[in-house]
Amino acid sequence: MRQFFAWLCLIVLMVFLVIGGFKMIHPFGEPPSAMDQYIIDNSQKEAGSNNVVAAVVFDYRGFDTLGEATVLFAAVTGVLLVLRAGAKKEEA
Amino acid sequence: MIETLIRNFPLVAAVVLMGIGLYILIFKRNLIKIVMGITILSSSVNLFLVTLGYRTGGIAPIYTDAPEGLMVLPVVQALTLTNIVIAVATSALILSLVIRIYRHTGSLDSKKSRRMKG
Amino acid sequence: MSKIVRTVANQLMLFVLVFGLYVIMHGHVTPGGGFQGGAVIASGVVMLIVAFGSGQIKKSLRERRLSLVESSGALLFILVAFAGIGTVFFYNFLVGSRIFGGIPPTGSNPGDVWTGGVIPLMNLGVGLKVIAGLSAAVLALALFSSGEEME
Amino acid sequence: MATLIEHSSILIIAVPLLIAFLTPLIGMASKKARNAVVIVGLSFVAFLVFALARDVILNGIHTYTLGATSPSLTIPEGAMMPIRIILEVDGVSVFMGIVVAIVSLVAVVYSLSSMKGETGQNRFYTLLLLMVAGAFGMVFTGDLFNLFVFLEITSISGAALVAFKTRFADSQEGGFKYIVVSAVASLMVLFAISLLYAQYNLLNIGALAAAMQYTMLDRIALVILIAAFAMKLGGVPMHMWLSDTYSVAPVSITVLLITVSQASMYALMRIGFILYGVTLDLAVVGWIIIAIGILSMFIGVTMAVRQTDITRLIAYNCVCESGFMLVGFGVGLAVLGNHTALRTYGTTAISGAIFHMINHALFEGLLFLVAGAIFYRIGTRDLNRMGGLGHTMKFTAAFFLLGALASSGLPPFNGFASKILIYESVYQFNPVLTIIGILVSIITLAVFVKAFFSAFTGAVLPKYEDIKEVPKTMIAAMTIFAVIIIIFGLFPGLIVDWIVRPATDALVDQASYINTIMGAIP
Repeated sequence: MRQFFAWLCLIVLMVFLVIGGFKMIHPFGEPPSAMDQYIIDNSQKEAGSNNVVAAVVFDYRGFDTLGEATVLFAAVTGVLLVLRAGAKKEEA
Repeated sequence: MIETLIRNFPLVAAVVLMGIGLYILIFKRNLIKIVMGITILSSSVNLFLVTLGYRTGGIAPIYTDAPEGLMVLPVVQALTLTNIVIAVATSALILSLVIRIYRHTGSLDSKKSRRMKG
Repeated sequence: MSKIVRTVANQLMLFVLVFGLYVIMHGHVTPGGGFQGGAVIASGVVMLIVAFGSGQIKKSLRERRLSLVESSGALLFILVAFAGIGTVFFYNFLVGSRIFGGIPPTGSNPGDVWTGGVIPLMNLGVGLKVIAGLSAAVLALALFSSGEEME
Repeated sequence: MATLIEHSSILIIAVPLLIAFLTPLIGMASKKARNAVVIVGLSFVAFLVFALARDVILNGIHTYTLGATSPSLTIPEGAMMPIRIILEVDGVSVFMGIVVAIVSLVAVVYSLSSMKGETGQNRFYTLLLLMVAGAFGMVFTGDLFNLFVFLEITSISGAALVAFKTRFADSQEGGFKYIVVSAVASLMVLFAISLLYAQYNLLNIGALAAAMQYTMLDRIALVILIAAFAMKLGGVPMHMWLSDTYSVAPVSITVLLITVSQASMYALMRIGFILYGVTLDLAVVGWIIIAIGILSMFIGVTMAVRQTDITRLIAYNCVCESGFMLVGFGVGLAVLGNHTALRTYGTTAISGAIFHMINHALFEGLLFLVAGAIFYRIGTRDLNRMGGLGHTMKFTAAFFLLGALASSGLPPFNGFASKILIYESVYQFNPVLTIIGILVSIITLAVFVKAFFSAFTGAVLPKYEDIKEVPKTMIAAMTIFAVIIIIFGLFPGLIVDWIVRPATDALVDQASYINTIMGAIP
């Protein structure tokens, strides 16, 4: 029963996504690009960077990158926390 | 129909990858396989994102010695970069938890290790 | 691992370091950046762990030092972001100044490292963070699964 | 002061991050200095939150464009849409900010003594600060992808903290479940965001709302977003992870986890009311959310009845209480397009739900802290092995009773104040929902009364005769919650006027949210 339900969900989701992918997303290779074109045109002037992706990563969307660095910091801290020595093993 | 399918091939690939990832997450009980499922799921989202930014015949959005032509969209590439790093971080943390669970229970089967019942 | 592998790994590490630093410091001109270059150098560390064994590497890469480098990288990043707060947080205040202040000509050009404003500094901070962070995580996983403990 | 307020929204997020990066360095030198820095930093942040809240309530929505030449320059010259990440702080955001600020301070104060003697404290505080920064980021950001990044920060640091007690296998499994659920939920969120990006080439919430066409693809994105955030906040079909996680984490972390769930609920509401707004099939979406809410109430309370583990009991009560909020929001969403209904009872329902959010964080937080205090002294969470603790742990017993009564919605506590708002407005929408709500509240009361009697009353068990009251800082942390609960219970009208009403107005006013971003451009 549970298996059947899970399969049903999965298939319905996939069908939806495929229909969405085919019919409604812009044709492959021709995206709407108002925001991105602005960045491509202005990254050299505003951020002084030849690499537009670097300009997006560190200037236009720098806050995301700060978050991303924080995620990595948190994960490394978490790994070292979880695998730390000195925690005595007792059965719960 | 077939023609649209071929035209949108990267989107189909992303959806298929997503299906594989969800299948693993729902039906597999091995903890390492669950980690694999999450990684595949995040790869599918990455593929989907990069696909969205492609322009036919576009070049990489870097002006250093750039040839003539339209550039592909840079924002999705930045988003993908962010998501890749997040996926690395997530899988590192999950793997360390799996190692700990394995040390405690001696098993990677989620049914066996799941002692807590609601 | 055998002596041949260890010697080759030793020699290769130099090139890995040079390439990684190149990728980090040229992030604003060519493909690459802090995350990518950091991952390159961290994979070099993984190579050393495979060649020499995690116990050996632990002696030279102390967890304390790795934490120190990681925190300083993250601090460099956020402090550069804070430095722009005279205008706005994350403002690229170095464009047009003496340090990395060059503005490249619009359109295709050969590329100049001395551009990008705060981007190279942030790349450096992120690079340090990623090197130390990924090395520490991999080392901890390797040590723990081989039965030794970190710290 | 004016500059401080101008930059306050970013400082509230960046200062905890800065301290989090500093904590490992300071902690190497001195533990006391580290604790002092953490507390002072969070107090400073709390001060900024209150200053910002005052400013937002008086002067309207506060925006902050990161990296632009001026904080209020949302759209650069020559562009038609926002390019950079914008923090947009309106009434709901500051309301959630206040919740996070209060709860994080209490969690740190409580941790000072409950974590004493554990290894890895430097990393504990680092991750705690990261989690607080992530929660602030989630509620302040006006950018969808930024929301996703902060969601990931909270879930990764949260999972590591849930697994903090490495000597118990249970906590590792709790952490594992939490991170698997969070990772799947946030990947789904990212997928939905990319669907929206594919159509409009925008990531800003306000700009997206202005451009929203409500096509089929938007509907798919909406379904995925609702499912993902409902999963993250423990709504019923996906609630299985919640009790396993909440019951094994250190309690100060559980209190923060509740806040993070609230932030997910906030994100759900931001998406429902602001991003989609009146373009939605309001009744359908509203009823979906009401259905999740009713199921959560019902299943949460029935599962709570059969628990013998005190923390699991409270965790199921959390599921049940979040059902109340979902019902309130669902009713508000269902009548959003209908002006008379919205004015007569819709806004009241939303106010009740918003007010219940802060009350929920307070009383569930208090209950978890009490459970943690009991565990700290006697080392078990099993209700059957407790008894007579009220004779020695008088404060703890009183706090438990207070939290339990507030949670079951008895006057004169804060739970009553918010639940009555939900009851009376929902009654006008559909009386059956109110009846279910009242029934659930009564069962909740029964559950807590049973738990109270088996833990605190009766003869003192011989093995617990020399149990002492918990340390002073733990009492202090619980007292903060208790005092706020009593104040909110005694003067609900004041609180509703000060912070809840502006939050409600902000939530139903999609136009001003969009106009703040899009500004002069028609």
